[in-house]
Amino acid sequence: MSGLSVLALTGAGLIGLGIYGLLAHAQLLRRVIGFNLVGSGLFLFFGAAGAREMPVDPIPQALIITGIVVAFAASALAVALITALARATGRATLPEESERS
Amino acid sequence: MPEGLADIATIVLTGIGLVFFLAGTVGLIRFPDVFSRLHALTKADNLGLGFIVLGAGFQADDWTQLAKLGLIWALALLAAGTVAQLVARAALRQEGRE
Amino acid sequence: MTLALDLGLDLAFGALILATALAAVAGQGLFRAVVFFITYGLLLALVWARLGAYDVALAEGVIGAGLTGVLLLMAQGRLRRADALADPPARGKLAAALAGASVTAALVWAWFTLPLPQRIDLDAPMAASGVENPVTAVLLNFRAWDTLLESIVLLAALVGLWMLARDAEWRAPLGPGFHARAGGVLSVFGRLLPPVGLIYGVWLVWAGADQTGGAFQGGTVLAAVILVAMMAGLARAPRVGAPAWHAALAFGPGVFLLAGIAMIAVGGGFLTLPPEFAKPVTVTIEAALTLSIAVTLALLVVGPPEQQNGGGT
Amino acid sequence: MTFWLHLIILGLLGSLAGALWRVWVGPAQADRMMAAQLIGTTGIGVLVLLAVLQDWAALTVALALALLAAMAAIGFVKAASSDGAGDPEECAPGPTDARDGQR
Repeated sequence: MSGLSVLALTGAGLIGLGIYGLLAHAQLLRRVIGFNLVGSGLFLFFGAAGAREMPVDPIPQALIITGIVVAFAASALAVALITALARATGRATLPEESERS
Repeated sequence: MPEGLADIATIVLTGIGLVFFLAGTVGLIRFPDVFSRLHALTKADNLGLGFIVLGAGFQADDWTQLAKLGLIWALALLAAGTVAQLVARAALRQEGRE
Repeated sequence: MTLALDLGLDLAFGALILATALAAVAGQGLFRAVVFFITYGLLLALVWARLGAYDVALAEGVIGAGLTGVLLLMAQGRLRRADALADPPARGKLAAALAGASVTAALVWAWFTLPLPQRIDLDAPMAASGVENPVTAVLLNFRAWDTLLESIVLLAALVGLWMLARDAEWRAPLGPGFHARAGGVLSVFGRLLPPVGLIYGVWLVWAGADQTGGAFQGGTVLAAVILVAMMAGLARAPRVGAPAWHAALAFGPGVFLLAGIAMIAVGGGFLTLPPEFAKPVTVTIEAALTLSIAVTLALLVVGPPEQQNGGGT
Repeated sequence: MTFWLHLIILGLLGSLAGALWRVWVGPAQADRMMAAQLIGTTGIGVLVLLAVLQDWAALTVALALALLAAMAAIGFVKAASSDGAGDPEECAPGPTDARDGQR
């Protein structure tokens, strides 16, 4: 197994961890973290695929850079929504199943 | 400087740098309270980075690389000093609140 | 021997990254999760450098470890002040773990079985792109549509964020109204850092035509510099509607669009750069885009307009 | 030489793992933050060595990280101050501190 495979599999593992965090947590800020783990794991998987031949393929690199910036903008918007929710209702968690109308 | 000597300098200096980093981490793990941990760490890791940067400098091919290395260390020192001061104060004010 | 060590290094990086990600996902407590996520961003930058993707490492380091860190830490502080720090234990763990594990398993299968896609040969188009850094050529020339639309998406995210302001606070300055003790450590740091950061950010854009760097990488560094200056109380956060700031936000996408249209006039077609104009046009768009990216990202971290309750000295 | 640099990088990563343990156990927020700071400095060291080992372009990344090494910690002290925008050095008891005491 090559070092590149190690990093690609790391990326795959990060996506799994991110999905777990996204689904299991009720606290919304932790869901943002999960979302970011999924995104960066995907980038790593993609980037490792582009690094199988040297020099590293610039097309994935360019797409990943724009992806990182867009993921950040999405996170900033999500965080602003969460803080607005917290200011309005005093909570930053999703309602429990039983509380939903 | 002959190749061999530069390599020896790099090996020795990066080795010393690693020792400082390890010492800083041991301090971070073993010291009993927040403020002594802060103290252990800011000194150790900056000296460590200094030696690593010096060691890398012996392998540099031109002056711009040396200049970048120097700048990296200077910026890291500035950041560490600022952070140590600010976080210590924040910790002082937070005590009892958490 | 060295080959084994090479693999060892990759294994160590992979293990550390997975450990920090696991710690950020599992475990109780928001603050700890946030700090782990910051270290995760830093480690990821190291991995990108390890892969030889230095442009990505630069963007990930600045955004992952710097900007996202500030964003999440400040959000944690805001939730604390709104008494909304409650972090209920994870629920439906088994189903969530199964979902995550199955996606991971599918990707592992894909990595080892799917064929290597044909690599696009960039040697010939690179000669006509006018720049030496292939990442810059892809961003601003070969895939200029993507980049143009992305700069507009960034702007849309910022406008969406501003829309979350309360009516009564609409006229207030953006963000929590940073302040710092005059002559204190933070103020001094805020004075020392921006000049260096400014030079470095501009150099990244300039050098980005031929080596590591470019509009996005330089823009993220400059965003961080603006943010440090604001947090140190050196620069005031603007209000929504401040003309100079609006101009800075629209400058990049605007110049990009105009340059794209101008290319039709010189015979290239929208956003299609003829080789003889490629270099100057690329550098012009990059410079304009850098300014807009820097301001947009900084304001995204600062947040919507907010009434400051006291302490605004 | 390459052999030695690999060893040093592995050593630095080991030291980094130790700091991660402190992020996990805390107990104070300042503990976690300082450990993250140490991780940042260690990461810069790793990048400097990767520059020697692989390509000097890694120095550009190390420089960016050094430039922004203090950002997260500044965000932390801002968030930890009573109004979320302050500076821990402003110790004169102002209106914000009084409000803080009431909680």
